Amino acid sequence: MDLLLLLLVLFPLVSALPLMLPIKAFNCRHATWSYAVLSTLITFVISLVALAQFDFSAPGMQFTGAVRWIDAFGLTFGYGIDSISLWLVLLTTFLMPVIMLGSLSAVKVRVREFYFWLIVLETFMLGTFVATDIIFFYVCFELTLVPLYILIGVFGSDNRLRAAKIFFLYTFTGSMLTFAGVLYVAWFNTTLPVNFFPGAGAWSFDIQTLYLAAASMSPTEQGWVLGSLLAGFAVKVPLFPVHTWLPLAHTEAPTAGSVILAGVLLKLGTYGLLRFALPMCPEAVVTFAPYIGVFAVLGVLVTALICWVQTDVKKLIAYSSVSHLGFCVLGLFALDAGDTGAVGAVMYMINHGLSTGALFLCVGMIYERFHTRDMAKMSGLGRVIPVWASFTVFFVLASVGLPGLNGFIGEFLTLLGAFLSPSNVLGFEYAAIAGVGMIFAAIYLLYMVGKVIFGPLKVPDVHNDDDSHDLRDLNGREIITLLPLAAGCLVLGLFPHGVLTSLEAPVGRLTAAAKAAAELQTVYVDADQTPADDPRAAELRLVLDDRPLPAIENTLQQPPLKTAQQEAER
Amino acid sequence: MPIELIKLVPWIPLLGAALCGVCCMKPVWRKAAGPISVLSIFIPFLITCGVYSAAKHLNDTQQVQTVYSWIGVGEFQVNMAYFIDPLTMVMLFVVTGIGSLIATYAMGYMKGDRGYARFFMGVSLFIFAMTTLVMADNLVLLYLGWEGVGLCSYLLIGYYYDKPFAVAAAKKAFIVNRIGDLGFALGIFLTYMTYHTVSLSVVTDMARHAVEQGFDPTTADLWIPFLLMLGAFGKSAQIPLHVWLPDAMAGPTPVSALVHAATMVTAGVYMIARLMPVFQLSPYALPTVATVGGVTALFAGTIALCQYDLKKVFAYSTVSQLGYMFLGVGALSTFGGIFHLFTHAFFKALLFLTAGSVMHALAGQLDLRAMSGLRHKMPVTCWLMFAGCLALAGFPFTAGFFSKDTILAEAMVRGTGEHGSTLFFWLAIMGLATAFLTAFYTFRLWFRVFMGPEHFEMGDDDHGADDAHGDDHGHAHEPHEMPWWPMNAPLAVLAVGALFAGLIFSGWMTTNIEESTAQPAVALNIQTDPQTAPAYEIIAVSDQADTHAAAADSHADAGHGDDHEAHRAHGIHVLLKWVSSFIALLGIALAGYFHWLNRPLTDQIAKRFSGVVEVLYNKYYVDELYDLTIVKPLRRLGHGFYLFDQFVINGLVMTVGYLPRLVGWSVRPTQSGQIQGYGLGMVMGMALVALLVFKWAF
Amino acid sequence: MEQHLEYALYIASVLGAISLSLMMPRRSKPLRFLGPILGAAALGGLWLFLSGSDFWADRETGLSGAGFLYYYVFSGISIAAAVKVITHTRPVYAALWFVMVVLASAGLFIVLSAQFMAFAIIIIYGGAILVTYVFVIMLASQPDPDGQSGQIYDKVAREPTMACAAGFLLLAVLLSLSFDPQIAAQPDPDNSDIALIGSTLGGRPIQPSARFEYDPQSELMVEAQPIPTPTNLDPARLSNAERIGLDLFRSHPLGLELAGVILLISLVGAVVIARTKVPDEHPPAPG
Amino acid sequence: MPLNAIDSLALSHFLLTGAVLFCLGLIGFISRRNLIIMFLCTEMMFQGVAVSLVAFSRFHLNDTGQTFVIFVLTIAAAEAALALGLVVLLFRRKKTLDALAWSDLKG
Repeated sequence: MDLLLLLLVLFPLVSALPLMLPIKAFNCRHATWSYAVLSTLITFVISLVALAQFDFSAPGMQFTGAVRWIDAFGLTFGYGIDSISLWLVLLTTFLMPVIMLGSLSAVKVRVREFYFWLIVLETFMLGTFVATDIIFFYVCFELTLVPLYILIGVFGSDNRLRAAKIFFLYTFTGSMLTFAGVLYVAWFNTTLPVNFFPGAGAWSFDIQTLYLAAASMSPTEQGWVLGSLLAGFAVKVPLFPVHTWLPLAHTEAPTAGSVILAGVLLKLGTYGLLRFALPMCPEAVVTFAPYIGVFAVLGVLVTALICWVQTDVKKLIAYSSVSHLGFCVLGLFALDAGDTGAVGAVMYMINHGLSTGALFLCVGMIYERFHTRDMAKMSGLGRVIPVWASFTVFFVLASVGLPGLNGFIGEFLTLLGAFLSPSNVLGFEYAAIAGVGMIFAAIYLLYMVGKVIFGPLKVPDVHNDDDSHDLRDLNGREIITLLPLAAGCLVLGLFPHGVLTSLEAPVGRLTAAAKAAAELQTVYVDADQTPADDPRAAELRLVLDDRPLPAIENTLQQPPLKTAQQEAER
Repeated sequence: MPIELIKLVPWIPLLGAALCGVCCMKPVWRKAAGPISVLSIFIPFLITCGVYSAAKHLNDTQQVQTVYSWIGVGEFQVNMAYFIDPLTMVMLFVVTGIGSLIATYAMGYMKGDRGYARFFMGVSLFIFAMTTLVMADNLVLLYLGWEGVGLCSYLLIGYYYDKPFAVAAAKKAFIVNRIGDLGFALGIFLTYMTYHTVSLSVVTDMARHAVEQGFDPTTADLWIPFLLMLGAFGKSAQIPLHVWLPDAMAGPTPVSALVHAATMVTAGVYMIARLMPVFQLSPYALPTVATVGGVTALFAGTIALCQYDLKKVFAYSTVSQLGYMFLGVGALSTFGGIFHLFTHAFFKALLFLTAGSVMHALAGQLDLRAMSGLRHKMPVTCWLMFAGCLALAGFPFTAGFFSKDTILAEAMVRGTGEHGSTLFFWLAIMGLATAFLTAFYTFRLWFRVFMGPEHFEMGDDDHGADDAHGDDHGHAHEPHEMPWWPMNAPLAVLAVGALFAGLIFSGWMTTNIEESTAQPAVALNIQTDPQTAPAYEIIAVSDQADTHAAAADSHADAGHGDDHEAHRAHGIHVLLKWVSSFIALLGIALAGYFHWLNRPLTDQIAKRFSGVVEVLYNKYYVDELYDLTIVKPLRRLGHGFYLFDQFVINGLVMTVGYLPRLVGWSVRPTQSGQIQGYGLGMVMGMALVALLVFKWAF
Repeated sequence: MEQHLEYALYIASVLGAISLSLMMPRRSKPLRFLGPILGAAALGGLWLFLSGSDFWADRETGLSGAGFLYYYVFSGISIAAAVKVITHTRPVYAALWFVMVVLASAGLFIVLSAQFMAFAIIIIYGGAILVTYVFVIMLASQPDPDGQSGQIYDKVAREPTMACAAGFLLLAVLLSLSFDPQIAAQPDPDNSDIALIGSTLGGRPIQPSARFEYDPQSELMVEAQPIPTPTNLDPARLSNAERIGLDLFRSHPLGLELAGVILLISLVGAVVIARTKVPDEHPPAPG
Repeated sequence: MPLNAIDSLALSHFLLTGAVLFCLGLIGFISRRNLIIMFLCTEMMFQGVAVSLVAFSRFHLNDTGQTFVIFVLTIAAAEAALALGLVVLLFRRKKTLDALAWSDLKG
């Protein structure tokens, strides 16, 4: 049992506690802030240690361990990371200090609570990414709602209570259904014969076990499970028709909340889809991918056009998140042979976290100065605050998907994946239509840049900390806040090869079953009725039914126990 | 010089851009940005010169210089790798050579401007993107350059960012380019799907092989060129995506010269030339390219006739000349297209820069009607521009004459003879008409500006520079000649190029293009039946050596190995030389008559045909058409979607959210708040439970 | 079980419900006089039915005939008094009627040979608790609003009909359960407290007797016996109070302790509540 | 006379009395508006329970039932002390004993 991840996850929680103790020093805003920055920085260092010790060549989860919880129901806090989790963990730990840095001047009242909840939120986000036990994942997934609910509801802008409530109820309702699906799979596992595979026939929420259990589900059951998973994850992503909570929550949330929401929390949805939906219900994924793809494409286009008519900068960026994550979902469900789409989607998660998070920070800095985000009230700010303008333009370009910056990699790969996707899954038409979203992205983001940064100078009333009314460009702290993000955008744009390569194997393991199902479906409409004499089909069936995952790879010496008995059951 | 040095070519400008960015930070450092930028462009030029000789004798493995692995997922591997062949070298010469000259000029032109360092950062970044574009070994890297130049174009057009029209123009340029880029990206996807690689060298080799083996184009083969073509049309401002280029003149003039005349806009031509075999795979692709090119040439030429804005005239002229280049590559004459690209870079850069000088001298005045007879005030500029005009008009033995002639002749060769295609014949005729128009509008401009009675009105600003304009503040009162260094000296070099590049480099270009991998893979035979759509009958080139042995001016026909054909082609070339010389002279003469000697008559004619003039002046109302059919509906759609989102989708969600509240509301009266009410409920519940458990369960 | 008995129970419950709802304090009280009649008829009818049915004609009930007579008397008094408690419009009278309930219950206890309990409830309920109630009633008494006797909230009950219906529904269910021989509890010899005490005597088993029967005369011999200790205990020779004490301390020591704690807490709580300053929601009118 | 157990029928009679007392107390608690009477009614419910418990005690011939009555008495005493204290408190607050005056939890 490796304690590194445990340390990583628990450190923020433990370090947040002193903030709630009656310590006099924390009554000073700067002291609290410094403590929060330090705490998140240490977490970041711990995650860097994990990166340094991570063995990219080894398959499967690393640094695994488990804390027993309720044995009777097989509940454990199992943890471990593969490279997908690793990069997302790094994204989280990287964003947190940046967010802390950016929050000094944004929050002036109830400072302790603010940083307390932010740091607690980090624990839950990390917990979500390192969980190898689906209940652990789910618990953390739900618990992320609580700190954010408080962050929005207490520290948000005018309409915060309504936004917080809608945010909570919306996502919570969806994830309840997800929980039902998860429970169903776990229950299904208990109905399997005990000697079917290790872990069968008993209560267990271990992801690997549930993968194997789900392999025995009929396509109909898979469809229902997929539906329930989608109910939670699609809301979180958010996929097109269930996105309406996001603009509201983003607009009302404090800057830090927006950044975390866009940077990490939305990725929980796509991460969940990748980690659970694809391997657990491959045949259903293949069946429903075209419809999901339609919604993703619709989301890309419709929300992009909606962005264009916004007057609130933050709302514009919030809607752009919906649009962007449409690409991500498109990539996830591309199921192309080379995993271009899915790898691109993971890359997209990371990139979107960086660039959109940075854009929210930029907007927050403007809001701090003017206490307005109305585009009609400001114009030509490039002249008076050029440093801010440069950063904003940079991040806008990253967001637009300019090659050489990070946004491009994800966008290109997801679209390529969709283009190469088998015709029964997505196909090139999805890529072609979603590609129009690239144009729209340029339209609305440059529209924003043109309105806010360029054009004749128009400055709203300035509100400074010290009641002076002269407009100041970014100070050193704010520059230090944005610089790491800019560097991240540039580095990931120019040197993504390492990340991409490391993602290939784990993503491949997660999509293998769905890809096999897709290929089988192209030949045999009913994947279960494959003739025995087709070697390729047999090979694919093996992949589909055995889910070549680490647990299996390790136990491949034992012949698979799939038997006629099981076939009869199906 | 070791060939590996070529890897440095894009990165030095990038470094320069970064340094310029640093220079932005303090006003004191700003002055350093110009020299840094010029150096960062000039050093790659030197490297290019050094590597040039070595580049001719590369073997296959050396042709691709890999820096590092960029993107890699499974089979999809994209390297930061450069592909070196003579075509690339030619492009590099143009980009870095012309680039350094223009940057040098800009040092003077932008002097004292507030955004001096920002400007040069953009220029250096542009050179990075452009060199990456021309050196890219694969389509994705090319796409990086492609979008990169688009970005720099955006930033540089929007250089005067407090002017709304500049911002709008910049946005328009980027977005229109993006439309093309989408096509390009889809083309890349389809290419990868078809060839399982995006490496240019491999793709062209495979395509050439397919062509040579007698091809049977698949659907993908038919589509790839059309998708890529869309990108080329966007970048090179061809119909229907030409609308951004004239607006792009809102940027500083050196930008117009560098980005929107000499280099970036020719990227489309370069790309088609580079991927010529891929385009040949689709029998409809190249005729489409040629048609669009020819039509654009004529179309833009007519618009240029009636523009009064100095830079707009040159902008439409650029669109028109780019049309020529497309016609050239469309007629399978990569040589013609690239040669024209090469010469065009010289004279169009020269023309823009001299126009910039005029503008600089007149404090931002660009209206032709507000200036006249400036030859005494600005003699050097006058004659430098004259050289450029001659070249653009295709005056015999100037640079433009040779290249334009090659293109028209090639088109005519396609269009005549026993396999002649009527399409190409008419395209050639259109080209000739455009040549006449070109000569006319070019000299209309020159005569208007420099000849006739001296008269000028100063502009209301000095090209956007603010009060920091410093030492040459006085020029706002009287037009004056530009200083030799750093402004007129580079122009002189360009002028020499404009006049003599055709003569000097014709042979050099020929050999280079001959050796380039981008040459057409096959010779073509036009089907005799004029009724059917122009489709090529492909005859495989059996012997590569034949191509090398072929005569320079009819190289494309060499595949025939047919003396008669070669003879016919040679005849057409000679004939075309005469015809186009005559046309150019006629155009110049007419322009002289109407716009120098007898201006009132011109005005009368213009008044009589005011409707036509109006249409031409308003660029055939294409902008308005797009606005009406695309922009406004889209925006309305956006509003509609927003409302839909707010009310329908959100309304549905809220309805679902209100259901529990509704239930709660309906049972709310039961919660009277009186403990006795709850007691009553409890009693009934107890009785019911007792009944259920004890009575009915038994 | 006979269906007749069940129907009789139901009918009696319905009649009781009607009578009580007639008697409850209301604004207008039509047919109020019918209430006691109906109630008495219901109760009496039920008893008559029970005594008249052959269902228990020749059975040894364990209660003598006099015992049954006393039962009817005390039961009737307690029920009637209970009805008065809940229907009387003057709180003081209600409290006094409750004393009557307690006394009648004590009579029932004596019938059941629980002498200690009988006196205990008279002392505790009739004495201590009821006196407290009367105190509070006096403390919280208000001047009559308009010269009439009693407050409006004493004179008008809240939803009496519904309350009667619900209460008698529960009563019907309870009665039908308690008269159902299939469900009714059966005596369990092994559950007698000899076994219970024996099991809690710390490993010193006492010879259990299947039924302890003791002769009241034998109690006279107690003086010749040594003082009972756990070792020589014979429950059959102990008085009711002694046995309860023994049972309390032997079988329910934890419960006893907890009861003590609860009393202490309520003591503290009562003090705290009494000391709480209450903001007056109806400040006296100025001047 | 030896003390013998009563049979189930006699038990039922006592249970009837207990149930009637209990239900009457319940009805009183539910329908009377005077807080003091409401608590008085709860005492009456206790009384009903006590009758039942003692009857069971005789039925089973053990003393646990009676012991429980002692506990019931204890609770009743504690409840009376607290409840009456609260009643006085509430009375001091609103100058009325009407239970309907206290409906702050109204939904």
